[in-house]
Amino acid sequence: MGVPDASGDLSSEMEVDAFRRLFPLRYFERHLSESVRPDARPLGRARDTTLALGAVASAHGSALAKIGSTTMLAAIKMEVMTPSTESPDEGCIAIDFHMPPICSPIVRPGRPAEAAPVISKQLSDTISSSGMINLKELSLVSGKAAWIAYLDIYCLDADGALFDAALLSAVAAFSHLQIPIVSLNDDGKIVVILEEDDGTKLEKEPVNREKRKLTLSSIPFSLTCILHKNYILADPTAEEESIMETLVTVGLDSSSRLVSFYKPGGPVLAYTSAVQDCVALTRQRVKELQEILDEAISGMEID
Amino acid sequence: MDSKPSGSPATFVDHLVVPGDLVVDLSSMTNQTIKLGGGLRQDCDAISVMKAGKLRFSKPNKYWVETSQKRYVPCVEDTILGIVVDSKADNFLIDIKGPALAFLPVLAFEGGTRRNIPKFEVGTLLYVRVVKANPGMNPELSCTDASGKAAEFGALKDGYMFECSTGLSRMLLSSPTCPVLDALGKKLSFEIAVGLNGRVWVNANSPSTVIIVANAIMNSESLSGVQQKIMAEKLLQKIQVNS
Amino acid sequence: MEIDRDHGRSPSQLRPLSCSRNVLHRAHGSASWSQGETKVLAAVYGPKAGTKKNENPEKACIEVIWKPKTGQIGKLEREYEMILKRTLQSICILTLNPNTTTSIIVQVVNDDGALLVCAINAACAALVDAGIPMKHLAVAICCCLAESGYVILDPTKLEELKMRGFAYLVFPNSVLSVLPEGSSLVEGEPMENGIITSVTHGVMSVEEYLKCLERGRAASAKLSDFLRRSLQSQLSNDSSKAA
Amino acid sequence: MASKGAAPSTYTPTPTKKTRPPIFSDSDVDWLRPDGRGFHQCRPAFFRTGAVNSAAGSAYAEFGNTKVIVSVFGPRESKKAMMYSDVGRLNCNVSYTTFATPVRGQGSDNKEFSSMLHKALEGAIMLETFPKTTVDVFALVLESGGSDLPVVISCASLALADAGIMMYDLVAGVSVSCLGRNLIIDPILEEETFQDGSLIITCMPSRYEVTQLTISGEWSTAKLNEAMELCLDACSKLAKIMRSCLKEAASASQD
Amino acid sequence: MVGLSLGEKHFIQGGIDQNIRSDGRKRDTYRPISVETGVIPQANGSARIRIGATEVIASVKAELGRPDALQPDQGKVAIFVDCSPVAEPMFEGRGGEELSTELSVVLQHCLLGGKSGAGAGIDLSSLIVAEGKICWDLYIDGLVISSDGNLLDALGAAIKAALSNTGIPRVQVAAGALGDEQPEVDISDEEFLQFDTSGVPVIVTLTKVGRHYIVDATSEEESQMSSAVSVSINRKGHICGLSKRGSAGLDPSVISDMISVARHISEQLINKLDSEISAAEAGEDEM
Repeated sequence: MGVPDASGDLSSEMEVDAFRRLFPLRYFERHLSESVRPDARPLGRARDTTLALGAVASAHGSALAKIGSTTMLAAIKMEVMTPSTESPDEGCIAIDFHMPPICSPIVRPGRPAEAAPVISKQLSDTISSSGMINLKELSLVSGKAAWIAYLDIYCLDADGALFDAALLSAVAAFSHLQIPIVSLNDDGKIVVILEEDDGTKLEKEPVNREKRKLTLSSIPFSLTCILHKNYILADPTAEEESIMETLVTVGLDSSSRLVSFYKPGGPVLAYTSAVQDCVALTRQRVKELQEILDEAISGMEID
Repeated sequence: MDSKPSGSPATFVDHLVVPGDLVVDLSSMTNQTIKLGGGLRQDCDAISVMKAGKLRFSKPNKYWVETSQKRYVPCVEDTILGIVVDSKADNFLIDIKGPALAFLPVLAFEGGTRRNIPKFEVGTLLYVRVVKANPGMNPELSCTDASGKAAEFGALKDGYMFECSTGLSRMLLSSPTCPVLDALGKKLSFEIAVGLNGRVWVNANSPSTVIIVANAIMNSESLSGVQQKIMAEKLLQKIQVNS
Repeated sequence: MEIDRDHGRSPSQLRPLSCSRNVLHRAHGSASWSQGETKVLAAVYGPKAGTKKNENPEKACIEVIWKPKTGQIGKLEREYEMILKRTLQSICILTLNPNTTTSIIVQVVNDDGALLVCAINAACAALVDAGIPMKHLAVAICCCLAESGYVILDPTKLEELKMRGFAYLVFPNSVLSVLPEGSSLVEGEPMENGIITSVTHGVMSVEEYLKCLERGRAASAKLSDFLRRSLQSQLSNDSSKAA
Repeated sequence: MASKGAAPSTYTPTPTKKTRPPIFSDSDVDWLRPDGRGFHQCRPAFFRTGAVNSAAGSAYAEFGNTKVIVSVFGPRESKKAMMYSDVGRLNCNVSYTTFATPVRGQGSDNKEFSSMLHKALEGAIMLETFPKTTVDVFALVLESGGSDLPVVISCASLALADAGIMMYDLVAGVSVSCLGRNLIIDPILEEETFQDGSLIITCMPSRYEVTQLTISGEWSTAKLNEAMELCLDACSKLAKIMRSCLKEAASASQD
Repeated sequence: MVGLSLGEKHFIQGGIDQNIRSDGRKRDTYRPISVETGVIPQANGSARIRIGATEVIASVKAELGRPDALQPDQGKVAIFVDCSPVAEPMFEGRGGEELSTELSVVLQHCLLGGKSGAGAGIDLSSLIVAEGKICWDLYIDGLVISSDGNLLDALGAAIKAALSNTGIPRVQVAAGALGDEQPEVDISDEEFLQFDTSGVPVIVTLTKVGRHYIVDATSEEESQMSSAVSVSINRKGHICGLSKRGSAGLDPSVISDMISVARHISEQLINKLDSEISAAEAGEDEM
């Protein structure tokens, strides 16, 4: 173990940037021992988070979420499908998470990022387990037609805690979702009723006049933490994620139920106390995120 | 099992261990240097196992885990059988069943100079010694012993080579001579070269002898000493009946 | 409230386990693992030279390929691959063979519930068989929450359909140690098994999760006993001959 | 959840009444553009550099509903095993999000635009300043609102400047659509669908050099000259906006 | 690619400066052009064009399809170009893909007009069989067999020749189909309709080497170019498409100048091509 000692001797003479690059772990541990992180955050604090609803005009619901510099753009497009015979009065949600080459130097065109399908899967698992959306609300004509909500999330800037930001943008896009008013035409196809036609003579009765917004019960939020020795670092940046490899993502819904406890391996074992600490940090964070979401929604209503 | 003083690992010696087992506690051992062989690692004060196998101890202070695998991880001073896959200006590239090809410098032969570089066809089987095995580098081989003599190293002509586990090849090399070779050697005359990397080469005057020996060795892969003896004797009886 | 299970199983009773190593001839290490009707075959190839792009060449690289029983791999299988890869990375010692790649191929033979944990157990046994250096073994267990909040372990496919929450947990094997009881404190905490990997589906309260954790931890001791025994029984075949 | 296996065929419900295409007959000169602009009036342009932190340089551009992000990576090692070259390589890629177009698309790469972007930028970059290496320019069209390619090109040149890649000049791109007798600048998606011809110019305004010119549809000489004049004029105005955006970013970072 | 020594480069550039090129041509003369039609019997129309050592084949295949919902009164045309590895070893595998896409895109721009279909060389409304229901889909495929520069002009000419060689079967639509139903059709195998190809433009590429620009550059000359402008011009002298290649920027006034030169040259080229095509057609009929 000669290296850390050697670096310790060198650190006094080395420039900070060089030290950071050569001995990244040592650099971080120095900060951690002072209970601060290189970006001046305390260990348990998440980065500044902003949320903007309605970022994409061509979508039925959309949101732009930023946690630090991690940026996610989520948009929902509603399409009509024939429901399956097992659940004739349920719609469906299809979630896809994309990491286009613009988001990170690691992703190149034609070679999709390894993480993207995994995050897609986690998102649909989390959203379905939380029961946030009642799929029955997406039904139009039982057995004949139902909405399929295509939710596409694009990572515009990847700087750690991708899942947290993606989940935030996804739930925000759902709370912004405005379902178009539609009716059934003679051919059995669903057609949109234009807004300006509303009030004047309608050829057909709309099938979903009352169902323009989804009622979202128990919205899930998540927080990713790094476990390193005895430290717990909330909301890591990409640099932190690459240096300290043990990640724990805790998902809680607004009624504090656990929707996900995700720890894929990592050199550090999670003991019960660490599990409880992570959950406690997430509880706090869920409150913050709920406020941010409420604020964004009320901001929309004023407009 | 002989019990040893001082909270020692005696309890585990000659027992089967699996990765993660802590077998030696250094804090309870005072003023004693110990030597660690393959399959063990030091983690602060604890010596833990990283490969499944039997923990061995050799006086005064050597510990190692005896394992058996299909892949070979090169280790300095091992004698192995390698196959030439390519020859470059300075080195032959040798396949040794390891993660990387090994280099055999063209001068690593007895009295080797630039003028008498040996010519090996691709596919030649060589009996060689590992001289360097550092992580992150290709291992280096030599066809001489430590004093620069050719000893028995070099190309193996004719005969038959087959692969087995590294555990079996180590057993074949153990002393006293292992039961199967002992039994075979009493009745048949043959040449054998065993590489620690799980390769065995056999040669004899008649092809049938080669086949008998090779089969007997391959069959002993998962047999105990006594079973080996019985198996070898049965095989030998068969040919004697036939001839 | 009790839950009726097939064959009169108690809630924390595991299905019959079986494990056999070295089932494939060509693979460098292999194992088949079954829990009741769920059966997974794992094969290990490597270490081979070189790492893939975007991987750290100063460490060994682990690659997991998931082969479903039928059809092509989708998002679910990609997630399984990622979980397996991360889990195995954390139990293997990656610094020992830098710039090498070890491939683990996981073939689902039959899925009757608790597939992911069965695959993790199979992969772990196969790594041992291949002699890949490991920090410790890992045992995986699937805990389920019934509507009533009752925890059952190791569900079948039929039982999975009735459950509202799942926790897939991976623990290190219980440490067999020479250290005296109680002295093994890890940074002030009593030695309890920490979680290597945790994946949950469905909703549960935090207390329920902790309950799962506790039950899983208790069962993991049984599992690691079984794993040790099955590894040892097969090892003893190999090694006893030398004795 | 997400339907597995045989995906059900889905469709986007369309309005009941077919909105007939606005017919711009030759005689009718008085129609209005859907967004109320004059024929020769561009949409307000908004640029911001440094949109993506993890990239060497990046820019975001918004022209009406057209929203584009461009990231620049490098100069970095060439991933394609290429022969030695004493000049750098420029690698461009343009892709669309699935929700960029009114009908949900595949969000795939646009090869045509990628090669056009490459051709438009190539002449402006001092490739000899980074031999043996590659500069990657990746564009993502977040929302397509017409004139996508010129916006991508302008945004990309800004991102290159943000990344500190040496260039002779910024590249500004503007397109003109020909609808009947009229020339309209900076067309929106709806206008592009019914256009009879289009002309895209990308140029380096301070050097007054055209780096790329693409024309489709039938044009008489007079009209062509008029369209080119119009575009070049708009390019130089656009370049002023781009320049001020860069200056703002530079002065902000100095503070 | 072409490997040239410094001396050869100077020789080529010097020749162009003095209006005498290495094969003896002036800056504005084409190499000899030969046209052969009906080279692929299975296609509805085909032609082979040789310009010097450059050789390309174009074929036209017509299939019945459904018109686009946005343009119910028009047929569809698709142009694809493939670069055969026969022409250059570099085109092996995916090597020619980039060039193929580029050529396809430029040809689509030059021949198919604007999005509304206006200014297209081929009258798209003549492809309609039943409005909104059935139309002809034309698949035009170009194949580069031998490449010695000026591929675009050659491909443009080959497509023009192939189109004039194309016969499309006459189609009878059975009456009585209602609503969404697809009407039944009867395809005649005797009566063929010929295309009116007088509106199909030709492509003239002006390659700028040094201070001058030349037509019909060989690949050696192309390796010395700073930029090239391909203009597609129809018989009326209208520009139907334009695309620029090469990294160097051009002054707008130079571009205007190049366009007017191209227009002048296109007149000669169209006449030359028309006579070659009709000669080839006549030759084919005799056989």
